[in-house]
Amino acid sequence: MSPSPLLTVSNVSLMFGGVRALNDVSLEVQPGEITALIGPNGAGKSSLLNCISGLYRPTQGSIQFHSARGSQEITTTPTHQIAALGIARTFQTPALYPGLSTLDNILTARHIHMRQGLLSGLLYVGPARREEEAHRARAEEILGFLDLKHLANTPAGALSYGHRKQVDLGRALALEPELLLVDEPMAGLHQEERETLTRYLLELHFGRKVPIILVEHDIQLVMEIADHVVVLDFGSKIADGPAEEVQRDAAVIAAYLGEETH
Amino acid sequence: MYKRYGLVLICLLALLLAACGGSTPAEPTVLPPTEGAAAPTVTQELAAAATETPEEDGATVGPTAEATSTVEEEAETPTPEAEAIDLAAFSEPTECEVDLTGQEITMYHFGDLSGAFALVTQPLVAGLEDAIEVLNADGGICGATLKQEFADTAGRQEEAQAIYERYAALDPKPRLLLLYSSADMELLRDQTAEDEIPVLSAGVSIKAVYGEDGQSPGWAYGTLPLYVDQFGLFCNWVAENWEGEEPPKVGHLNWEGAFGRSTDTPLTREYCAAQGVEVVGAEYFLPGSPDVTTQIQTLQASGANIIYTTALASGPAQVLKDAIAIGERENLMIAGVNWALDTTTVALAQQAAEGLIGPLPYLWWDDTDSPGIQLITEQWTAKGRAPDTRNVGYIQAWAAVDLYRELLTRAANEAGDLASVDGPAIKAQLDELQYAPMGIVLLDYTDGRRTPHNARIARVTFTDGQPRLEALTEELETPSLHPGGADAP
Amino acid sequence: MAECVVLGKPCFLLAQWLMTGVMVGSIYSLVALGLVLIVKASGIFNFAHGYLMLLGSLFCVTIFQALGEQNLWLALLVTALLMVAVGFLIERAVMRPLLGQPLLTTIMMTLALTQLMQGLITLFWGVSAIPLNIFVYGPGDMDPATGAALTGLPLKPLILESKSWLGGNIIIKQQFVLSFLVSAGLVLLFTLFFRYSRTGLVMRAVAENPRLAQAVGLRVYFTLGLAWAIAALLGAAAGIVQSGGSGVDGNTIPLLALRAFPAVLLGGLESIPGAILGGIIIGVVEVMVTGLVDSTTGQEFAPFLVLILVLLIRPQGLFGQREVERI
Amino acid sequence: MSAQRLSEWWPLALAFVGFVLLPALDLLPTELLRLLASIGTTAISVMGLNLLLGYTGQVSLGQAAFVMVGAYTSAILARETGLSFWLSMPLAGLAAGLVGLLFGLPSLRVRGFYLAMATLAAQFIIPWVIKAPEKLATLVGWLTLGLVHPTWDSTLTGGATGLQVPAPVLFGSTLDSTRAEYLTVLAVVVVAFLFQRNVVRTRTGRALVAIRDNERAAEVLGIHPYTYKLQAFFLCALYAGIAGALQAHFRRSISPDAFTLASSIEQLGMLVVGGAGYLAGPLFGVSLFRLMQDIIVRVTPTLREIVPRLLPFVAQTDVDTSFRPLIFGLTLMLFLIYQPLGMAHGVRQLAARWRARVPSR
Repeated sequence: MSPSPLLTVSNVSLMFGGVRALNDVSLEVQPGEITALIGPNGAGKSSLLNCISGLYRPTQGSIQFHSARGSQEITTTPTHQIAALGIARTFQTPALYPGLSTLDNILTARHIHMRQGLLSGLLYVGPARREEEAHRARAEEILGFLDLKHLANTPAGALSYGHRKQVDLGRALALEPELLLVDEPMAGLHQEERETLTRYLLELHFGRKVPIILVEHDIQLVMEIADHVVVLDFGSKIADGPAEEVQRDAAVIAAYLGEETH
Repeated sequence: MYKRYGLVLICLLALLLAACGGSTPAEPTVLPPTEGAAAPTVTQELAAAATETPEEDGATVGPTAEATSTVEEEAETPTPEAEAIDLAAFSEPTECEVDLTGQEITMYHFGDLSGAFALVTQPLVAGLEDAIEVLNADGGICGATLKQEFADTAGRQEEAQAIYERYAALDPKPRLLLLYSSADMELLRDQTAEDEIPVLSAGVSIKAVYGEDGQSPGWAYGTLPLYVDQFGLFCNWVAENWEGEEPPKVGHLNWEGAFGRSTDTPLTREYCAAQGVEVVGAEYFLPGSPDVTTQIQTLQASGANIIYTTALASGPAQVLKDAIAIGERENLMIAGVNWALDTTTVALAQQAAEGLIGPLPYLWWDDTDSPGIQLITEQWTAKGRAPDTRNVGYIQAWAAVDLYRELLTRAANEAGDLASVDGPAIKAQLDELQYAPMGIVLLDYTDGRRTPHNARIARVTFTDGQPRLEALTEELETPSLHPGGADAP
Repeated sequence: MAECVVLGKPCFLLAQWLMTGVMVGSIYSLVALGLVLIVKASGIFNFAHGYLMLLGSLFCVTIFQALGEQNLWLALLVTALLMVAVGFLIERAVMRPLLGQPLLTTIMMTLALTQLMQGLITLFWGVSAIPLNIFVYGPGDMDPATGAALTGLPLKPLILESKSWLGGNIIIKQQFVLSFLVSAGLVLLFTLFFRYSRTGLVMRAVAENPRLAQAVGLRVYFTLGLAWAIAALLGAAAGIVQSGGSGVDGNTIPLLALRAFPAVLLGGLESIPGAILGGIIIGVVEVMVTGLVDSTTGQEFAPFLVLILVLLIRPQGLFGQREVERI
Repeated sequence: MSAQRLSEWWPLALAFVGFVLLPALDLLPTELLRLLASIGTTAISVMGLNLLLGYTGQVSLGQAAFVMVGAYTSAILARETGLSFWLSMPLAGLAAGLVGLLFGLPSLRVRGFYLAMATLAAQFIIPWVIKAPEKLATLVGWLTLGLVHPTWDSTLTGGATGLQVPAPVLFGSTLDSTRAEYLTVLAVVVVAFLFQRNVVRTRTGRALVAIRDNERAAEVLGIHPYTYKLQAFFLCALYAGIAGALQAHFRRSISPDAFTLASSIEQLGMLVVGGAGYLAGPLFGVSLFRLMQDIIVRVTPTLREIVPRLLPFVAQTDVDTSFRPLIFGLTLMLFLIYQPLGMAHGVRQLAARWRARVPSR
């Protein structure tokens, strides 16, 4: 293992009322790798993702993020600050802003990179205008990467589900993240859409070296693209290692793969 | 599909309400008319209205014309009993020297017809309608037909402003405007002065009539004694007639708002103290507050044995009922501003209103000697008006119409025609007015005072279960207690 | 005898204000109960509650007078039936088309309902104030006009003898005793209803997720209609208790409903005991501040200050459950 | 140019026409100018509400109270310091904005109608303070344990009776004509509209919409919801304050009874009917309701004749009194059921349908 992980999750537990959603989970994410989180429904995959992105506060344990700007404890950091540190995420059901155009949806994610405030926004002259235009160009670039330029002015509410998933990804990219959390990107997509999205993920991984935590049900996809797989079951980690290794793990087969194949 | 039914059901709701509520507006359980006039049922009222309506448009024949002529006679030759009220001396109408036949005069007025003042103002509108009908049947103003135009502000200042602007923009501008509430008058006083439209205001806070400094009358004329003057008169009366063992001490218990806050000023406190009547405190309550017992007890704790309330309708009713409900009625004299002494209070408080006391600056329905009141009662009965219109508003309306006639007649006589009678011309007449419209209230603006300055002290009593306002005094001169007023300490 | 004085006020007055506060609070509680019930059963915060109160008291007074002011119980029964009908109508006509719409839309709809009801009430009853003779001047008073005994409760205070130890007696308005008893009875009734009756359980399920409830075969529309009917009934109850004191005045009753809103939030929005306790606390705060500081501060400021404090410190209210938001 | 752009630009075009027609203003009836000025003043306040409700998704029941803060601030500045209206107006906006910020504080922890309740509190507390500032002074004294003893009293605010306010002065001439009022209001409306548009289409605006549509997702993008909600409250109240200042100086009299909850609710209704979340929404909504009111007033004499004949139980004086809330309520209901996105949305749909037709020709 590499000596300097990007993200360290140590002994995280999460309680909802009396229900234990996560139980003493620890894992490490290495820079430049795709880490996959798998497990049956209700195993706690999304809960863990939510803990990392700050939407849930772990009941116990800690999460550390070691970015280029230094290490930081982010266990109790507010969500928006975690985003500002460079952790972006997508949602299982894309949470786009239906009233805004595709381009504006992407631009929304440029928020942390922009400086203009209320007053300069009101006046919209000089630097404010230049900044706005620069970021608009950047957003268009991302749309170009996702081949969505033709939809730039379409309201997000009018997009197809597949396109919405892409825009959601694009929006996460617009943050220029140091770590990207992708929550079940393939859920609800056709084969063709899956292939497109997989292509973008791989392109991100190989082209831009963006480290990714991927929560996914599609075992085949996970085994194909993940460098490192973590298996959760009933909130506990039952396996952790390179894809091939995990695939052979007896406990995983019993708890998860066995269940999947019957 | 449910959307399709939405409208239908709203209509059904309306019909249900109609079925339940429509047929019985306020039965006349509280205040049947005095002199054996049978309480009109709703159906009679409608039947009457239905038969009368076509005749209205026609000639000046019919019962209304008769009724008017009687009164004209009586007004011109006062009966011996009427001499007891010196108001009658000022109620001689001016003769016409011009013929305005064929012309039309519009009486503009607006105010809160659906908010907190509605109970007083709605009967006012009804009264204006009846009075104008009678006036027109009797030949109008030197032949010109009078009509009214009014609007409802729902007690909202934005509305009052908008309506005023609409009226002020008319060509020709209204010659005279009638407003009901202090708040509206306060809002519009500068604007009316600028537009040169004189205003008769039934709301008589100091600021409404005399402006912010209390000394700038502008174009506003009150139709009642200032609320502070009324209270001053009350203090005078208490000073002379107090029989309690402890010295008289007044606690104010008023509605929150411009109206409620208009009575208690440093000047009235000082004036009353000089008469030997101490004001020991002022408490306020919001319309809709379920309880005023705490305020009553607080005032009592500071020594008050008199509660003076500047509120109307449910306000005084609640004060009266709460005083009884805590068993303190016998220990307190409860008094109020003229509006508190109104029918609506008695209707709501019923027997609990017994003994409510206060200044009464106009004749009342019970002053059956007065020809003016006789006419009004007669017309009220003939028109089949609902019992809840038998209040101060209805009386004031008749007075206002008579005043309108008088002012326009005088101004037209002077000018020779109607066209040159404008706001300033009416103001000139108002400034030297000394007239008691219908013999009901003496409007005397000759000494520079912008409000009437006499009233009686009256009390609510029940005889044979019928409420009436019993006058305890003759007409008395009120002090003048606005800043700069003659009696201001 | 040494006068008992605390905070510069005689003890019996302080005790009196505390008692008055509880009793005034019981009226707020009654109003709050109607508001809470509709939140609990359909998730809607009903700004039109004040007009349900007004409508209820107008129905009651109109029928009471039509019956010659002789039979209050029959008038109350007929009023109750009419209010049930009104409740179902409101659900059917204006709330059902909004099922599944955002919260804001339903808030706006109840505000629109306020205007509509105000208009309709003015159209049919005018703006007159009407006495409702639940409380009459003295015990056994005769109506001097007819000679008939006046029906209704005598307007006589209950006096708690406390002169010997507090320096004065404590006096309670009968209207408040009535509202207190009505509130207490209704609270018991609805607590049992929600806990034990099947309809109560269905109501909770419907409020949670109407679409899901529909899918599993619950009678969603009927249940929501019933919730509105109950809210309308409670509105009428509060309206009648209040009008019994000061008469049916179309301008003041809807204002009273607004003043109960802090009570609802203080109680925790969905909690029946919360509504009651919230109402009483607001009542006590209002009356104590009225007594100790002054009446405007007590009525306009204090209840809303409590409201702001609740929102800042404990937004879920006294009895509300803090919701765990799951994504 | 898309239909969206068009529907957002037309008010500007209209404003342009309004100015160009300047020399022709004298030909227009004063009544019309006053109506337009009144629409404009209300629209400014509703634009603020639009930023809060339409773009940020937060409800306010206290807009009239914030208008009140603006009106009083400007009036007091003008009276006490003789400050020019052109300075006191923005200061009034600022003061109202800060007060709005204060009442927006609970938005940290509560949403939906909990927040509506906080603003309802504003609707009660603000008039209380204005009627009796000495009570606030006492309160401040208590809270600071006697360290600060402000000496405010009601002579400053005029207490329950309110204040007279001087008319604005521009280059030595007093702006007290309807024409001057119309032009001033028009100018402020145009600036307010441009600001609103700028805010909405830039960083802040996108953050507001992100919070409205999905607060969690907004946080994940690094947007701090609380900061932006507070900004929205500030802007909303700022607009209200500007509207208040205009109202105070052109009406020249203000009283604490004039800023009611009913007016707050009416503004909400106007916004929803006009189209919350659309730039043109406030102008549409305010115009519709003001015109409707105007029409009702104009037909009232006729209604007073007809209605009591059709519905015999209706008193003549109750006709317009009941019709106004009735029609307001019904209009709002119908919009909520059939067009919950408001007039602006309807216009946009029509425009889209129109454009869809064009190529087929």
